[in-house]
Amino acid sequence: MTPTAIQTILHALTLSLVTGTPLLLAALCCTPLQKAAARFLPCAAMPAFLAIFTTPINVVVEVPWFFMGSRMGLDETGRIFLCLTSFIWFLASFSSHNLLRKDKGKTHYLVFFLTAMAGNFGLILARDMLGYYLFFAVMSFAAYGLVIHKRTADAAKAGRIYLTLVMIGEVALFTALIILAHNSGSLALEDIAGVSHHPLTLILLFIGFGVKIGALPFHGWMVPAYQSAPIPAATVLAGAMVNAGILGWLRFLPLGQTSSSQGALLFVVAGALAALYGVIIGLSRKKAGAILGCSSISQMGLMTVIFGLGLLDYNAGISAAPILILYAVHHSLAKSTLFFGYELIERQSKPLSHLQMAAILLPALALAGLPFTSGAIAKTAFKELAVNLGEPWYGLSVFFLPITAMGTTMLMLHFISILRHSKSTGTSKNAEHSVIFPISLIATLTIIWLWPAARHSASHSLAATTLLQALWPVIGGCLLFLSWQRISFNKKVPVGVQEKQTGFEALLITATKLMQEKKWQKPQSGRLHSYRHRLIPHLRRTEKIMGRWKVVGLSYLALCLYLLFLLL
Amino acid sequence: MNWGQWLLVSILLSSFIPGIIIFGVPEEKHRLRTGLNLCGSILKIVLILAMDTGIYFGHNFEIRLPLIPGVELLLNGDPLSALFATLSSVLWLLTTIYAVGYLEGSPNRSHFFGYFSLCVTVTIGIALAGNLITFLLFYEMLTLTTYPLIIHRGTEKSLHAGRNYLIYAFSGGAVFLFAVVALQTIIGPTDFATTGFPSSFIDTHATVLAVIFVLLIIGVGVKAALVPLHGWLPQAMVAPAPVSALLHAVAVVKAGAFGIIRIVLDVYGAQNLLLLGVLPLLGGIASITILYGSIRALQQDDLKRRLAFSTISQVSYIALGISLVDQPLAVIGGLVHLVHQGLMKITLFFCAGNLAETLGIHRISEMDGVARRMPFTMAAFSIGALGMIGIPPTVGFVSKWYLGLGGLAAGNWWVVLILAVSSLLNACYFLPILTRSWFGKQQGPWPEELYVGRFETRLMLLTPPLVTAFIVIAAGAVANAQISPLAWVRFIVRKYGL
Amino acid sequence: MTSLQLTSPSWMIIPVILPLIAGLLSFLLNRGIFAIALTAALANLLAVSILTCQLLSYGPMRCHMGGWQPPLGITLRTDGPALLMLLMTAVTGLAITLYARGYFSYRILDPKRASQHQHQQRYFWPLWLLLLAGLNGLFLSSDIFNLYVTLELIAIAAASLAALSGKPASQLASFRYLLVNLLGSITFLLGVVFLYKSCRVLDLDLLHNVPMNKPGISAALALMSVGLLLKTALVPLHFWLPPAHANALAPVSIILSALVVKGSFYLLFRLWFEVFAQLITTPALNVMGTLGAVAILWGAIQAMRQHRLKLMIAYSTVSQLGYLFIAFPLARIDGSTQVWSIVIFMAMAHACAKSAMFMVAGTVFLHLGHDRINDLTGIRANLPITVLAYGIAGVSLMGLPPSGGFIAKWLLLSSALASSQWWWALVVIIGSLLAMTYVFRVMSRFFVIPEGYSSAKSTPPSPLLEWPALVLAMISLFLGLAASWPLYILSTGNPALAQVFSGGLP
Amino acid sequence: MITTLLYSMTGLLLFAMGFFTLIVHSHPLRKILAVNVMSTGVFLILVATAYKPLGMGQIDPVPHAMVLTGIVVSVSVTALALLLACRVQETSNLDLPGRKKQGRIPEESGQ
Repeated sequence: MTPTAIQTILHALTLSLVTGTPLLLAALCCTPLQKAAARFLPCAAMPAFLAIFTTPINVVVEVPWFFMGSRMGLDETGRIFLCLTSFIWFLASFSSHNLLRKDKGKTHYLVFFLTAMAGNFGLILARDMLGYYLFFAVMSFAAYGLVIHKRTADAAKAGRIYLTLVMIGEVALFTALIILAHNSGSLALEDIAGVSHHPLTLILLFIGFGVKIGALPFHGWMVPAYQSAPIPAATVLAGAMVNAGILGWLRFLPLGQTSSSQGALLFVVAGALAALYGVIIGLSRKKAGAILGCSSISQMGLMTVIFGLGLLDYNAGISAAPILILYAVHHSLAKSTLFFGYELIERQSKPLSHLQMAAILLPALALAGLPFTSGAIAKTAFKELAVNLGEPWYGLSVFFLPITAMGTTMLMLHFISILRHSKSTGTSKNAEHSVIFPISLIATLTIIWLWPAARHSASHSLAATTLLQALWPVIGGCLLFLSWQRISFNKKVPVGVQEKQTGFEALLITATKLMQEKKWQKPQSGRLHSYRHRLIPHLRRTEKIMGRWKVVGLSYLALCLYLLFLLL
Repeated sequence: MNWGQWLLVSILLSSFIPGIIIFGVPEEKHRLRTGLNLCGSILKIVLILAMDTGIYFGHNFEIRLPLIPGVELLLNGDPLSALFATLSSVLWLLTTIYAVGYLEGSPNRSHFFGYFSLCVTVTIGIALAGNLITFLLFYEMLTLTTYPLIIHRGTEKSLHAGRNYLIYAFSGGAVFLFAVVALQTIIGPTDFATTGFPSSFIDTHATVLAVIFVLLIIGVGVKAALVPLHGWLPQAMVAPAPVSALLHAVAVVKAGAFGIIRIVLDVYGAQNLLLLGVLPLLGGIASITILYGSIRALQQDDLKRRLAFSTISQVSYIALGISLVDQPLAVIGGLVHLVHQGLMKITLFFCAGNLAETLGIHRISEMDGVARRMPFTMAAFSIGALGMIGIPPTVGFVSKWYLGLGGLAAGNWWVVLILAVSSLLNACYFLPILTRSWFGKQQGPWPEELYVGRFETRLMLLTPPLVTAFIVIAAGAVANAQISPLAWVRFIVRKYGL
Repeated sequence: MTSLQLTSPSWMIIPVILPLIAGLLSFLLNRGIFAIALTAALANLLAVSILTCQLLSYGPMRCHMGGWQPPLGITLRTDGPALLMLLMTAVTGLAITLYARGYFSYRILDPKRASQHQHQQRYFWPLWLLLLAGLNGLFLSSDIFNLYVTLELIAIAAASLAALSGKPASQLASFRYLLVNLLGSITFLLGVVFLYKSCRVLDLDLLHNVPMNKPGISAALALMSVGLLLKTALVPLHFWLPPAHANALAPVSIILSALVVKGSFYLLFRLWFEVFAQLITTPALNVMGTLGAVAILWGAIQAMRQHRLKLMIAYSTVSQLGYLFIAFPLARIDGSTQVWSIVIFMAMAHACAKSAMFMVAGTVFLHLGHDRINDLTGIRANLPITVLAYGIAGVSLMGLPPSGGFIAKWLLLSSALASSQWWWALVVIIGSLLAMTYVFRVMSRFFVIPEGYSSAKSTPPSPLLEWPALVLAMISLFLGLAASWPLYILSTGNPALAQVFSGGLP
Repeated sequence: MITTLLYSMTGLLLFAMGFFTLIVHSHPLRKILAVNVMSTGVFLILVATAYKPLGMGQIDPVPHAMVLTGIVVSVSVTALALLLACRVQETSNLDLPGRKKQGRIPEESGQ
């Protein structure tokens, strides 16, 4: 065997291990070995780290027999996403470990958690459409088990909405993929580049991945799901899995190689609306998980806008792609840190200390774009993009960005105040998990600064004007929040939006009612039956008449004469 | 006779002879009967695999028996028949094991297994039929052999269902006979192997040939349960679970679908049909059936009835794929769904039978939390159901993928639309079952807990669905490998030169 | 048509003489009657087989009885169709003989009924052998007056047999049966008289060469035809058949339904397509076809509504006879090549299947003491072979492949479609669907085994009751698979048919 | 010639009368007689066929043979018919002879 062959095999092995290890552990969890397997839960993400460091960029391993011909590999984007994702999964698995101590539905949780993890890793490694789709589906459906893990009525409802939307997304994605595969004539992701996109494909892809990131009409699942899932699960949903949607867009509508002005408009409008909408509904929520969900809707809306701007033309695409990735990394880290912080209150027996509060405040304000945080860097990059694009985008961004920043600030402060007022329910004083939050926090605060690709934006964000620009919305948000809180706490704002049926649920119920069985049933067979019964006496009578000698004789005669006539 | 002909005959005899012997086996000799059944089915699989190998390497299997001038019986092993025969034989083995467990202790088992074996013999006969007359022969015999199975319970309801089944099936058979004779009067006797008649007939008899095509499709469409000829299928659910499994996954419904494939690909041939322009009709009916079956399935609370309507919907994928005969990808999708649907549906029916047999659960509303009591059964069920929806990497996705690609290649965007809507509808009627059973809370005691033991149910009932569920995933995951249903279907399509 | 002329006594007289002698013997003797009958049936089969071999090697043969040449002498002759009918009669006859033995030796506990059984058996055997002789004579005879005599012989024997059961209903039915047969025979005789008046010949082969230009001949044909139609029970002249067949003893029903009606039909068919072929007009053929179509539908509909098994089977006979007539209008198209094979196949398949069915009905009747269709449940456990025989016979009646009935229907359909007369094909198809309905109405009852039904309740019946039915049913089923053999025999000596088989036997 | 025609016509008339009685009257005995009249009519025609005026050549023996055979057949059949008619009256508890119902076989009498 040549060294290259051995290398290829080694790479294939590493890449398979990335998805294989969680799957294997999931399988083990169904067996009596569950206890041992659960102990190895944090190890499930290890091969992903291994792959990040050993597998060279742009190596593609072909596994032709698997599924419809599978290709795996790591490219630049993939590596970043794998880094990010595996980090969050790793932390979440630690935190799950604690959660599981006294949980009855341990097996279910472990299986779904690990399967979702495998799906998430797999889709990052996939270099063909169907591989992506496969792992995306695995991840989405496995996450359903996480959403409804608590088995409360709320969880069930959240699960139902989630499943409905996931299904819609799957179908849209499936349709889009068929069209893409048909147009490009190949399943490889690389071949999508040159394909001209039909508007329909754009819409379908928007729906397909938009469901995952909670893009506007498909956001319904996010809030209830974050709220009812166990916190580690919500963390991965918010920190890791949402990125699958962004990555999906990047894979199937590669920025810099795709342009569509109509598509851009769709993405920008939907994203901008989501960014505002998330903030508005978030302020009416009373639960920390829900507020984080609303914040995700809003933040993902911003990313949608970035993506939409990237679709404007090729150059915009080339500059938008790294910004989008940057934003995704920033958001994921910050959001998962918030979740880990939120988790503290569920774990520990005493209320949050001031230090802890301050620590949670940091990632929260990072989301709002507080200077010196990752958020500031991301926003600076965003602004630069808008500058490059020129009018009218620049003008709009000047108007738009501060508003969202203010909104996010308000939302985050709302979150903190909710945290402060909520009671601690946990009993644990375990040091092990108290490590998670600091690690995550440190990562949030430092990684972007250390990241070479972001260095340019990072240095720009330190400029005085930028600092000021970033600061005033945060301060404004704080002030607004304080005044709003005064009003709302006095008036006890009714939490109406929360309990209503979502649109999809209402649709589903109506559809089911429409299809009542009774309307479709035909009373035909009964009628036929009675006809038959009415016919029988007639048959009997006719046969009787035909048996009379006179009738027979006459027909005999007639037949004879007729034959005679015919034969003569 | 050469060895190839002996092989064909012994493939048929390997279930026919055990079947005949089983009729004479006394009721209480349980072991002997089971042994006969299993030996027969394993032998059959071995023989069919031998035939498959032969076919792959280009050997021609053929045996003829002339009856009268222009009418001859012809058994012919070609790649297409190998596909169906292999599917039937493998699933037969599993269903036999399942049926042995299912009917443990119930009366009239010799009778049941006798007909069971005959039924499979006939199904294999349909697979191997080399011309329309032989096909018709086995097609009619299939009705005869499945009828006793449907009315096996002997209740008034089952008799009623059986009667309706007969009326539908024989009417279809009669129309088919009429069409076969009419076709033969025009184009003379033809074998499937000739792949379509000379297109000069189109110039002279276009209208008649189109009408005959419609009649032929009606004839086989009854068994394939195309709307509006589907009425018998949901009623036939009164039969015992292994029978339903067999009817839906292997024998009856598939025989109809297989007939459609034969008619389109072999009797008429792609070129002729394109000239006649009747294919959109088939595609349209198939699409309507797909949607109608799904919508009706939504309304059912009885689990088996829901599955029945789902069958109606799913089988028409085959017809849909075949109706785009000039698109190799669509044909691949249709053909491979023949196998895939069988695997998935048999899993679902096995599981439904397990629920009924173990806990007395027949309705979906009784299924809350059942997965905690029967996790393996429900795991298999879930895999089958997800496959039906088309979630990768199950086999269901593979079929849909090819169908969609083929539809686009033909420029028929509506095919993709139908697939999308149908997937959604499938999800609407399968996912609630899954969520209920896995995550629902058990409401009171089970309707009728019939089995309590070491495993969740009898091992003979549990193994077959697990095996088929495994195949559902495995066959999807290795779809592109050298040996897989998809690979074989590609081989078939290459043979047709599409 | 050239045929070998024989003057010396040949095997041909055996099928006529032997049953006659055996019938007389069995009437006179007190013991060993069954042995005599069985010997006669076996010898009959043997003789017919030898005749078949002779036919295949020498072609059609004629034998002048007593050395008298026609027109004065009486001639017997064999050809393809005749031999096939003889074979059919011989095989069915053997099975009937065996079955009748089983039927009459069935152990009946009721002493009154048991003595009645003995009495019936005493008269059954001579009459049956007489009938057999008459039938063989009918198939072999070449003289038209002789044919009248055989018709009367059959009528007398059949009516007496039908009356054997002793029930009031059967007395009435057989009386009517006799009257109808007499009416038919007399009309036939009147036709013969007209014919003789016009042609002065009675031999069928000689008639063939007579110019058919006189109106008397047409009148003769009309009279003879209508007489035979009455005897064949073509709708609307079928009123006598169901009660007569259904109320007779089971072995008798078999004879009447499977064989007797075939005799008169065979004669009618020969007259139309051989002797008077020049006279036949298309409207006349269409009338026959229409009546056949009506018969198929009407008989089947009536069969569907019956509550008794035997009546249902009898009405099924009415329906199946219609198929024979539907072949008439198809004959014009391609000469009579196809039509002969249709008719012969139909007749043979029906004979075997219908005998099997009546045997089943008889066995069931003995077993249960009734034949109400709705109460037939559970029979399967006790009489598995009988039920199987019923099923197979049903398959043949429905014309499902590969039965003989299927081949006949295939030929019917293909000639109907080839001649663009698709409406006949439609009737055939609908007819088989209706047949399915009535066959399976009974079948579904057979399959049900009620709760608590124990199969040990009764003794298993004698194999003589079960196996002949199964064998006959199997023959009707496999007639389709071996279809080339009857066709080969049929085509021997028939130039038109031989053409089809120019390649010889496969 | 006229003789032959006369006899033939009479024979036909007899035949027709017999037929009429057979289908119109229901009494068994009348029916049997009707059939006998019919056969007599046929025999008459047959005999007439054979008739040749004196000296016009040989008489054809065939019709005579036929008539003789026919009479034999007719006698035996009549005997059988009479026997059956008696049995019908013995076994059935229907009305007395001559009544409207008599001789007509009830439909599906076995049920």
